[in-house]
Amino acid sequence: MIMDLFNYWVVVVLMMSGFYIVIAHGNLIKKMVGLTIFQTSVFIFYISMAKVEGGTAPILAESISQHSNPLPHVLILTAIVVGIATTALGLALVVRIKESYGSIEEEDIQQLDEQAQVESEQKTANGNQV
Amino acid sequence: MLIAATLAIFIAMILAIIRGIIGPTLYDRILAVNMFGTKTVLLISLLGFVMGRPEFLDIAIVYALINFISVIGVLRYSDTNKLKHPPSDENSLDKES
Amino acid sequence: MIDIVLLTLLMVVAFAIIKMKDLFSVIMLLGIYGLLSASFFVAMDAVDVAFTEAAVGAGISTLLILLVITMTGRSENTTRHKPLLALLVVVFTGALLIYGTLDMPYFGSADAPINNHVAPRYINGSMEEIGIPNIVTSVLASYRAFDTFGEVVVIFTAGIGVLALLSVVPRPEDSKKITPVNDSMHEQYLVIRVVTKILLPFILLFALYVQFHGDFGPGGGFQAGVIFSAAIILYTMLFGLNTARKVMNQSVVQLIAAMGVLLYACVGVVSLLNGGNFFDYNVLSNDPVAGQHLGVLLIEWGVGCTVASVMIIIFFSFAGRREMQQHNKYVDNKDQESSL
Amino acid sequence: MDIIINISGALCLIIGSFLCISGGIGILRFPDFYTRMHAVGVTDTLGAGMVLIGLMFYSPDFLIFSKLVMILLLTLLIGPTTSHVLAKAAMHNGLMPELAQNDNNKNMD
Amino acid sequence: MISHLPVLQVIVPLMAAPLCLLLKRPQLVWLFSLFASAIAFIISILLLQHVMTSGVISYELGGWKAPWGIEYRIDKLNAFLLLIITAISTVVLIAAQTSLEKEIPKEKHTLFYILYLLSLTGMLGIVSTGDAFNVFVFLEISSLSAYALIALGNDRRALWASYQYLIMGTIGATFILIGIGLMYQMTGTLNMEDLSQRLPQVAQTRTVFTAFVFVIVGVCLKLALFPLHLWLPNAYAYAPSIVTVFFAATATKVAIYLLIRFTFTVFGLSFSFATLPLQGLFLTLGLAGIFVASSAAIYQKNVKHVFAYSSIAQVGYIMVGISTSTVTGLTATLLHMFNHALMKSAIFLALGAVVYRMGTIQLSSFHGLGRQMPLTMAAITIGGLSLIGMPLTVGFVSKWYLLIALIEQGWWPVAVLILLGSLLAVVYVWRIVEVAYFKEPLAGSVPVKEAPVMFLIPIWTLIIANIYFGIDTRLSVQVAQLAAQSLFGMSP
Repeated sequence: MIMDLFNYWVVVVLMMSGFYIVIAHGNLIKKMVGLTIFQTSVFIFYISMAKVEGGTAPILAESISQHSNPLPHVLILTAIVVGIATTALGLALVVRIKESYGSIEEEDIQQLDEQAQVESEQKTANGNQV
Repeated sequence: MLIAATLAIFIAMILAIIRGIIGPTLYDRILAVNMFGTKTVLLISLLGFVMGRPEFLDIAIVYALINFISVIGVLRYSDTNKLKHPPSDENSLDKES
Repeated sequence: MIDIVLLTLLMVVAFAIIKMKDLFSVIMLLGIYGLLSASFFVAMDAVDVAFTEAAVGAGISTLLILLVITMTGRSENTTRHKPLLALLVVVFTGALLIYGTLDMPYFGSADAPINNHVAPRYINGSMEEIGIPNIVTSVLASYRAFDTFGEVVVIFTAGIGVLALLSVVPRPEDSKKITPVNDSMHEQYLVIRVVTKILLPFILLFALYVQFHGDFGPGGGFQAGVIFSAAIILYTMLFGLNTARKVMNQSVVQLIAAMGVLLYACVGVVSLLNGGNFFDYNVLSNDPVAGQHLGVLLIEWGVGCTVASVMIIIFFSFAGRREMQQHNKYVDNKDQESSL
Repeated sequence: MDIIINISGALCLIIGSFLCISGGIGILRFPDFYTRMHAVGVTDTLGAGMVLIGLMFYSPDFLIFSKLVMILLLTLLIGPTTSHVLAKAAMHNGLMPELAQNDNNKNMD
Repeated sequence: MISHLPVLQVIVPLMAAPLCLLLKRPQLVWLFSLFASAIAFIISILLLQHVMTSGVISYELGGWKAPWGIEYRIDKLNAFLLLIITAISTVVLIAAQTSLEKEIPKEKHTLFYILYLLSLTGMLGIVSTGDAFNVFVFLEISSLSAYALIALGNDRRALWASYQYLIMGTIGATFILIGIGLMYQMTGTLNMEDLSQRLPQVAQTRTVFTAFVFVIVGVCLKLALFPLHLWLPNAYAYAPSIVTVFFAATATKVAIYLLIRFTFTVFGLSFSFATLPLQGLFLTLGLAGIFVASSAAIYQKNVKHVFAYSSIAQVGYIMVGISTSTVTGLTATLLHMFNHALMKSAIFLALGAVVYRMGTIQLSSFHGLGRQMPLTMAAITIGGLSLIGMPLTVGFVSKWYLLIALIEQGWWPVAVLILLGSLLAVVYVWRIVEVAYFKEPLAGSVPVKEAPVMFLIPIWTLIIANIYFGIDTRLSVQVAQLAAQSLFGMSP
């Protein structure tokens, strides 16, 4: 039982390390890296379930009878594309955030936002008095 | 024999990963990645023969090409001012380990 | 056995990535992670996936993140954001997943439900119904063609999104000024320029081979598109963005991206007009198998065109943004000097 | 005939494996970047070449053989090029070999 | 051609998107996308009609039979949602060109329309498909275009909001992917209809339980259920006005549709509500969402924030409706989805008109706006009354059905709490009305004119719909009831 499920457990650990990076780290690029790891681990999980003991790649050839399951492969091909699309868009956002905030640390950005909020409120308060 | 060669490649891969993790300079890491890439090419070729379906060597060709392109990319973009003076790489690692 | 070694290595790399503060090293390790997972896919018989993951995970995405790091700085702040709460969430989620694995069919067992309900039809029917030995391609391009269409639209969306976020209006009068800033590399590296020039036609040819060989071995439109764009990216990195832009005109590339999606959709529309369902290739020709062949060929071209051009659009947008930033800095510095 | 092919293939694989491992040890044990690069650059190209040649002996048909040749050519072209660029970039960005640093220190003393 | 309607519904806006890239000229692109959206709207009306008369439509893509190929499956629930989405999208697009003039640089207009159409496509795809993995693909199409659209807002906080949304959305999508993978592993199929037949055989396994939890959590991230709502207020507040209108009216609805589809159809009623304490969980979170979000709405200075928090509160009402797990409760839920789409789109569109004239959306800039922009402010007021649940507006109808459902179950305390929640809505709507009608314009502020006609037409169309469906409830109630009944497996 342990050996039979060992692969899945390792995959779970991989997923969770990616997930941990996403939610625990403040650096926006590191978050994207975490997201990539998280997604890649899910791909590994899908591909693991497609494996059939004694099977080979799902490409027909003479003299081969047992094939691994092709459907998860197809799904993951799609998911990989979705993953790179998300990464590209996220990185584009990071570049723009760096340009307009001057930082890519979550805490700095939140601080800057709060400051801006306070300032704008002060401004409107002053405006009301005038 | 093929299995033995695969094992040898694995050992070389592990050693490369260790170097990639401990650094200490940027170039050591690039070197490790590069070495890891060539080892992956070999591993894929070997795996094809081990598993009895060697017709998928196309993948190994892609690996070789991508490895080349990414190393060039790394060098191209590590060559800018921002990256030229790494933030005291060795010190930070000393602290960690 | 091989898979356990690979998974262990993956775990080591993942933990190292959590620990590292220097983003540059993180990217190097991410490249290794991509290569390792691709090797794992080969060991799990998923050759097509390995093909794609190598080109995307170890190639394109690493390059993109690198490019972004040069714009944003390479070190991570040491302070962390609520690590305890995060750890709690992660441990809980992980425990739930482990709990879920306990009733799973064992790894590699042939009598698991996934291998007995839907999948056998694909394996047994691929040759008679589609006439293509690569089952992954036949499922991808015919049985589940609509998913693949969705995938093409996703990548198209990403291209448009990146364009909307990062596109800069090019100012022709600036192009001369930019040149001295960015073209420092290829003057130094003569050797690599020569080698690249030798390699480029080979890579492009290989991309075409992958495009056409997808029916018989690992490969297909997506992989071919990525390899093609990787070649263009290589060229851009070594010969400068402006030269590359002259070779690959931006609006033409955008046009090709749109045409790829439209080509894919039109195959569906034509089959609709011929009296079949959407993406029913059987009606494309008198002989169903010939129709399937034609349909698969055409949509693979659609995928290849869109993927290649979107990847090029994305890379050009990032590189163009970087160039603009450098140019602004250059101008700022000059202004400061002149004011002094 | 088969035996000769098998033995020579195995021999090539053994040499290749040995070289790969020694390259790996080299990258780990050598003191500074340039020596490490030397270890990897030299052994890698030869090791990879030997493994690929070894595989060629095992290849069942011509297509696979030619693909292996292609990979070999690529490795031979790409390996030295990257080593060259890497060393040049490191030198250009001011990374000094350890021996040179030692010399400098001695001179200062 | 009528049999191909399900796929045309998705394909028309989808093919329009790359065509827009070829057209280039913003004016032309706007007309073209309006045209595409209108066609989608017409198709959805035809589909609803067809479904009401002759039952479920199943469409096999590629001509492959269901568990092997991908199936489009339109029943009453889907058709109802398709109608909501396409109707709102078409009405909103009318105002798009005028609104964009002020908010987005000229050269990005074309890209904006493409992304808008893609987002529409994604939502339609999620709703029409009968395949679990296809849901994920179209979910990503709609999400990716949503991230880009939100980031087009001209405040820099839009970028940060969009990034947060991207992270949360991708985590949600990946969770759904894990859940689908686990389900697939236990049953060997991806088709929802097939899944619903094969899942009961393995319902007792721990794997299916985990799959269920992952799918539900993933969907709840997308639908901004309290306490997973943190990404929503900023994303809505700083996005371009048109985007806010479109997403506030449709995006959460699509996520709720997914929740209903997975709990009621795929996993089945007995599994969802018997093996898990889902009823109590949804009820508690829904109520907590209503109170926390409504109270937060009261203290906001940015009017878009006020209504964004109100959206989270409305999700709370919807969750309470689902948690009853009775036909009446579900009818109330579906009705509220429809009604909420009508009122929120009207309100946010009116806010867009205010932004167009004033350039800002702070509460302080609303001083005396009741006299300067009477038609726009009247629309906001009527929309606000609808939110509160005044009789003669749509808001009243759905709250009424919700209360009936709760009383049927004998949940008196919950009914009282719902009424209390409505009182909170009175407070936050009143703050805006008070400022607009009973305060003098600020000294030194430039007087503004009424909103342009291109704004007033869609705003008042929606407001009239608000009142019409509040008085003549036959159509909406009938469709919602039939859809709810079909989910419970009753034949109408």
